[in-house]
Amino acid sequence: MEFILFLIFSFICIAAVLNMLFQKESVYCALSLVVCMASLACLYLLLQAPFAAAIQIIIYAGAVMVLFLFVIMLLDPRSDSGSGRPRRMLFLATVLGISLFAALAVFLSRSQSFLNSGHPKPAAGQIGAVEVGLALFHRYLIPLEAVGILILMATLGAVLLAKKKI
Amino acid sequence: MKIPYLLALLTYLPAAGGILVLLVNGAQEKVIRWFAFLLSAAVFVLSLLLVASYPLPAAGYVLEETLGWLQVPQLGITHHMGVDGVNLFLVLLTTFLTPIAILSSFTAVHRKVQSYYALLLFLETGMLGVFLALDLVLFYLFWEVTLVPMYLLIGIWGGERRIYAAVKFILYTMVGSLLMLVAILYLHLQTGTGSFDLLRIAGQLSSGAAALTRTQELWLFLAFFVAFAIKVPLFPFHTWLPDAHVEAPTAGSILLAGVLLKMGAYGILRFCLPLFPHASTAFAPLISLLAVIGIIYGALVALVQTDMKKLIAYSSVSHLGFVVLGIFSFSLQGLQGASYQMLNHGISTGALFLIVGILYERRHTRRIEEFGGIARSMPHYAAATLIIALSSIGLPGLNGFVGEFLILLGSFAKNSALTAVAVTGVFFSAAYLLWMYQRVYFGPLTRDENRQLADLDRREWACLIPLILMAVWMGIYSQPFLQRMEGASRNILHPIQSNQLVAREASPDFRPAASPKPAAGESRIAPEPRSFPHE
Amino acid sequence: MTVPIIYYLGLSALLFALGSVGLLLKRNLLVQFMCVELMLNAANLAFVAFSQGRADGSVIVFIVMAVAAAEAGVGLALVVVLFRNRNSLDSEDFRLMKG
Amino acid sequence: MSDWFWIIPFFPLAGFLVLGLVGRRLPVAAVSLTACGSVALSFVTALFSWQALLRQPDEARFFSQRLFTWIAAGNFQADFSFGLNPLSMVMVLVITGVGLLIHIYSTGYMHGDPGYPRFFAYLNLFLFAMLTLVMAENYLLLFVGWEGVGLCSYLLIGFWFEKPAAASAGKKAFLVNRIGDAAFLLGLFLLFYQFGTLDFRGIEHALHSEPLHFPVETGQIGTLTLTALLLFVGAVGKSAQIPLYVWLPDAMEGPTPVSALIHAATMVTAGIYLVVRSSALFTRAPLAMETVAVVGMLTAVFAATIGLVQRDIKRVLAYSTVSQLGYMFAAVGVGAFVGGMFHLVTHAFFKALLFLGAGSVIHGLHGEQDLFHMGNLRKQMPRTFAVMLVGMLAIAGVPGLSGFFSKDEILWKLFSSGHTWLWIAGLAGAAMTAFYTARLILLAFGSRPHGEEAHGHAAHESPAVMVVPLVILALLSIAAGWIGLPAWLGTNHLEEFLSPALAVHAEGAHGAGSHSTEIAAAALSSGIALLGIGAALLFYFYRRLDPDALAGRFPFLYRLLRNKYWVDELYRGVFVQPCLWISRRVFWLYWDQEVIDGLVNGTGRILAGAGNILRRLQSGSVRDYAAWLCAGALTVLLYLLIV
Repeated sequence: MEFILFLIFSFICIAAVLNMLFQKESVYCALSLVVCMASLACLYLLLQAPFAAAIQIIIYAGAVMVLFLFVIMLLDPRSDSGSGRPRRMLFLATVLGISLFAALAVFLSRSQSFLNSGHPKPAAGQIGAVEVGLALFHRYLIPLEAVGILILMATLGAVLLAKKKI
Repeated sequence: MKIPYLLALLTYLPAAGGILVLLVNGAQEKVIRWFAFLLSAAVFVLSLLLVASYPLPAAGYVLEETLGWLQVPQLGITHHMGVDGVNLFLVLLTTFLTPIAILSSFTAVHRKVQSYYALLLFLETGMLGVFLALDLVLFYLFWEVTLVPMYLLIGIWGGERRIYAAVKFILYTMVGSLLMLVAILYLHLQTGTGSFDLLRIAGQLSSGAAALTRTQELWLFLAFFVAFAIKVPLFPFHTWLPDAHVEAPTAGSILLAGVLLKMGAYGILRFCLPLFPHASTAFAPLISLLAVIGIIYGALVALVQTDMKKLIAYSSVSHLGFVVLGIFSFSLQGLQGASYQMLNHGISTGALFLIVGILYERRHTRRIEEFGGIARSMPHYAAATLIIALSSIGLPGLNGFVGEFLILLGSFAKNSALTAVAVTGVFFSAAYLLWMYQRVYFGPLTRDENRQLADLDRREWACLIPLILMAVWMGIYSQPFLQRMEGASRNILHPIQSNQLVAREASPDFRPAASPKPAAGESRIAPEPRSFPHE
Repeated sequence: MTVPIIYYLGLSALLFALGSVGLLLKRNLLVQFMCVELMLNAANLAFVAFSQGRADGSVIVFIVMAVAAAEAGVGLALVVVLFRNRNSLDSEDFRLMKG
Repeated sequence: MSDWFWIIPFFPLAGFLVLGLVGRRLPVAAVSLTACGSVALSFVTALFSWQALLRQPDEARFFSQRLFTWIAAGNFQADFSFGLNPLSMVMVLVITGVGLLIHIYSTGYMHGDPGYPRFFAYLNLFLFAMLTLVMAENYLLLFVGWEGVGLCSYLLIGFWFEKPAAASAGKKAFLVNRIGDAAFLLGLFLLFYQFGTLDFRGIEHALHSEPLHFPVETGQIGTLTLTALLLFVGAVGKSAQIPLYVWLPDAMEGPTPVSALIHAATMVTAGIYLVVRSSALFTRAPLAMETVAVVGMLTAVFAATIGLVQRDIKRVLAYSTVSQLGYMFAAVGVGAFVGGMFHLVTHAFFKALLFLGAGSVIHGLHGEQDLFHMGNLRKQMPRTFAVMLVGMLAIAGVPGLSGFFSKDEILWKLFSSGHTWLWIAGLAGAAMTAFYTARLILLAFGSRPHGEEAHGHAAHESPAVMVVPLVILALLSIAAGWIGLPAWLGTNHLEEFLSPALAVHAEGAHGAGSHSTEIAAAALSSGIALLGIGAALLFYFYRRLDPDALAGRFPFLYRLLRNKYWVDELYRGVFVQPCLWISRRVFWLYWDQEVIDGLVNGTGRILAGAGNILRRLQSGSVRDYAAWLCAGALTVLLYLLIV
């Protein structure tokens, strides 16, 4: 059962991505990316990580993609006027893509052995907000603070960039 | 009276002067000029003190100085300086030529006078340092220090193609010196003495405590030798010299020809021969061949030059070919002749450049066909040039001959065929100089610009007189120089002869076999002919 | 039975590869941005896949998302500036850095 | 007086220094006084030391004075030391004597020349160098004098340096001498490595005391012969023998007194002095002696043929000098050292006389040197004519005058030592000498044929200061013969004086044949001389035979002689031009510019090129960079996988 769900969602996700790649209109790209992110959220649920799924939907799909759509609407760029990708780039991109995929797959599979060794499997359980909150403020305190500062910087930067007439 | 740290004082005084010149405000050119001149004259007097305190029958290093406070103990670099027969007169040559160079550029240089004289003084420090340093790293340091001022002198105050010439000069020498640096480091590690001191390393090598394998010695010798060969310039590495000389300002080319070229030959004498005797003898035939090619080639190419300075530059290639031939003949006469010829070349070529500079100041051209019949408008100048040209040709009675004769005598025992070819160099040197002299000074006064050229003024005489006097003195009475050099030359030859590398200086093949000592003639014959050479 | 982790990793690799291909193919700056976001998500997926029973995965996801948000913010501001400057979003037009 | 002999060279040196430094400011009279005075002083000292030398016992007949050590390095030692032995005494007397006369003559000849002090400064310097050469105690000091005279001849030939011909003639003289000097140097090295010293007496002593170590190298080129040959090449360069004679005829560009002093009496004889001084060495190398004789006689005949057709009065005398020198070398080559020296002395007198006479003719005609533009000077310049006539008769070998005795002695020695071919050539040479000298006198002084206008009428006799030396020289040319009378006439004083200085067994070549054959040979040679003069009379005085017609019949031969066998052009074409071409095209432009500089600049260009290729990577398109980014990531991954 779980496996079928996994197949469905991963299929949706891949379809969305492919659509994004071949879509001319950037708005549709953005939308297809939202669909992809939603399917990923479901996959997180499958992996018993409801908190991750939640933030995925809220932050990614909700905030970031909306921002994208907002910018797309603001700038209203004409459709991707790609005058046909140069033959060379297309070929290069596909070759790179395939070899990247193969390398990653082999690489990740090789890490399989790492998984089985050591690390006793902890008790299966949902990783909800409680576990994540505990982990955040115990073991990952410093990264948290760092991320906080990072976001502050980002917003300041964004404000400055957009305001000043360059 | 013994001045403490005389050598260090001698080396760094010009640099201090240079800094002082930089501090003075640039406007008062007159003050700067005279200060620079008087300072370099003072340094010359100081170096005379050095000679005075030099005991005659000196064998090893006479005056050694180690500045205790200026060293890097961890790396074993000490500020160790020393004087012996070989570098004593080179130091004197430097301090003798620099004031003349400075005096000669009083009217020649008008742009950025302040930095010009500061650079000349720094150059003098670099040169003195190279000749006095006994620590390998210190030697290398000063070796690089001389490059920078020379580069700037050529680059800023030079002729039209000065940038190309300056860059070529730097690249050529830099490539060589990098090789040398590698060799110095390898040597330091290999001998494991934990110090860069030449004497200790030489001691280790000769005492066999840290023997180098034959291939190591070969490569180390090559690294050192290439660096010095470029500087000398030996035949294949010489093309930087004509460009550098033609584009350098007068004072620059006087010092470049007079002193910088000697650093290469001095390096061979000081480092290559004592440290790597086996490799030196192995390479001697090849190097002697290159030297002789250099002699003939330099002279022939000088024959067809149209620019006077280029002609003199190629003549330097030819003269220094003699010096290298003398060094690698491994005979006492050859070595003595080589170090004597270094001094001669410094004086005669320095004077030749001075003369071309004087003419350049008046006519702003160095092309030979621009001149003709100068002897009519400038008789004194023509006479002075003739004397110097003759000393450069090697007319007996002037300094050039003594050096060349000893070199050829020394190398004749080792390789008579090669020496026979080298002797033709003597003819060619007369050919190109006299042909130049004839085209410039003799012949009818065709161009009217040459008609009312002013003859030598007092300042120019002041530059030329000391050089002419030295040329005549060293030609007639060479004893004071040769005696002081003898000890050091024997030292240098000792490692080569001691391990039977040179066949025990057996009688060369000309002498019939059984040769009892020639019987002592009656008293009236000139001093009894010496017993046959068998050091 | 739980889905073996290798499938998730495979998916994540695929997404990552597709994201990079998109980055290369797309001329529109914004779309290139999205592809980068997609690659980040692929990474997140791998993280979560690896840390099934533990909280670390989600924490990392959380942090990555924060970074992605910051990056998107600044990136888009830049895109706006670029657009205002050249009123075109085609990455080919921005060749000032040509050597 | 014997211990002050070494002052002789320093008088002219002092003269040179005075004239060189302050000469310009001295009045003309003071200049000529110092110049002639210094030479006179050294001549007087020379006479005194000659007397002192005569009083010395035979075996110790030499003085030696060491001044200081010149060069000493390791076992090589060369001192600045002067010495006098009979041989150098003769040379010193000739040099200072003839030198003094020429100095006096040139005060008149050079009168009014702007470079007057400079001329005498150079002349004094020349005498100093020549005296150093002759009085040196070792070969190295001789070499100093050797090159010193070369320098002075360069300065004096190119004295009127405005004339391009004079300047290049001076350069040519110096360079050709320099070729000889290069060989001389090699000879010195060989000498040093054989004997361990360069002192004359040291070497002679080694040769005498160890005959077994220095065997007479008959037939094979041993090191002794090689040394002798090298020294001879040096002598050939200096004394203008084949093939290095080309500079002497051009040296006539210089003032006439210079030609008289340097290119007739003193400098050119240095080569013979060298060979005679190292006679001990040469006698041990018969092969070398042979070459000396053959080269000498070859030059004698060769130069004589060219002399026959020359138009310039000084060129005729120049070729005659080359020819007479050839005779001296021939004599020395067959072992007649005394004969050679005797001819050297007499030649110095009559050749100086002829040159100075020609000088006074030129002076009278205000610089005219072409024989065919002269004529009937007999009436305008009677004294010069008389004196020149004496000189002509002497050189032709008319019996009674000095030329006859010295040349006859040489011819006799050639004949008696069995070199019959050389003897015959010698006779032919003598005939030609008589002919061209007589031709010179007849053309210059004889009357012009059928009114051919010669501006002889404007000539005026030279002043007394020029004529007096001429007269003295004439007397010497006549009297000099008596010092070396042949055996059948009287004692040969020169021989007695010189014999201790020469190699002991030099006299071995006395040759067979009784007095009668000697007299017959003498008669034959004087007959030949008269024949030559007669032929010249026929051509130019009685005009029975027309020289131009003769030239017409052998056009090629005439042109061959006229152009001096095209030797100058040959040298220029074979040596000078290719050497210049090679050094310009091959060495300088190709090797230096292309090859080495090419290499250096080439590396520079290669680096710049590589830089360019890398530059294209920065294509500016963002996606390219992304692509490189991915590629980089990919390679890292692959590396991790593989390793």
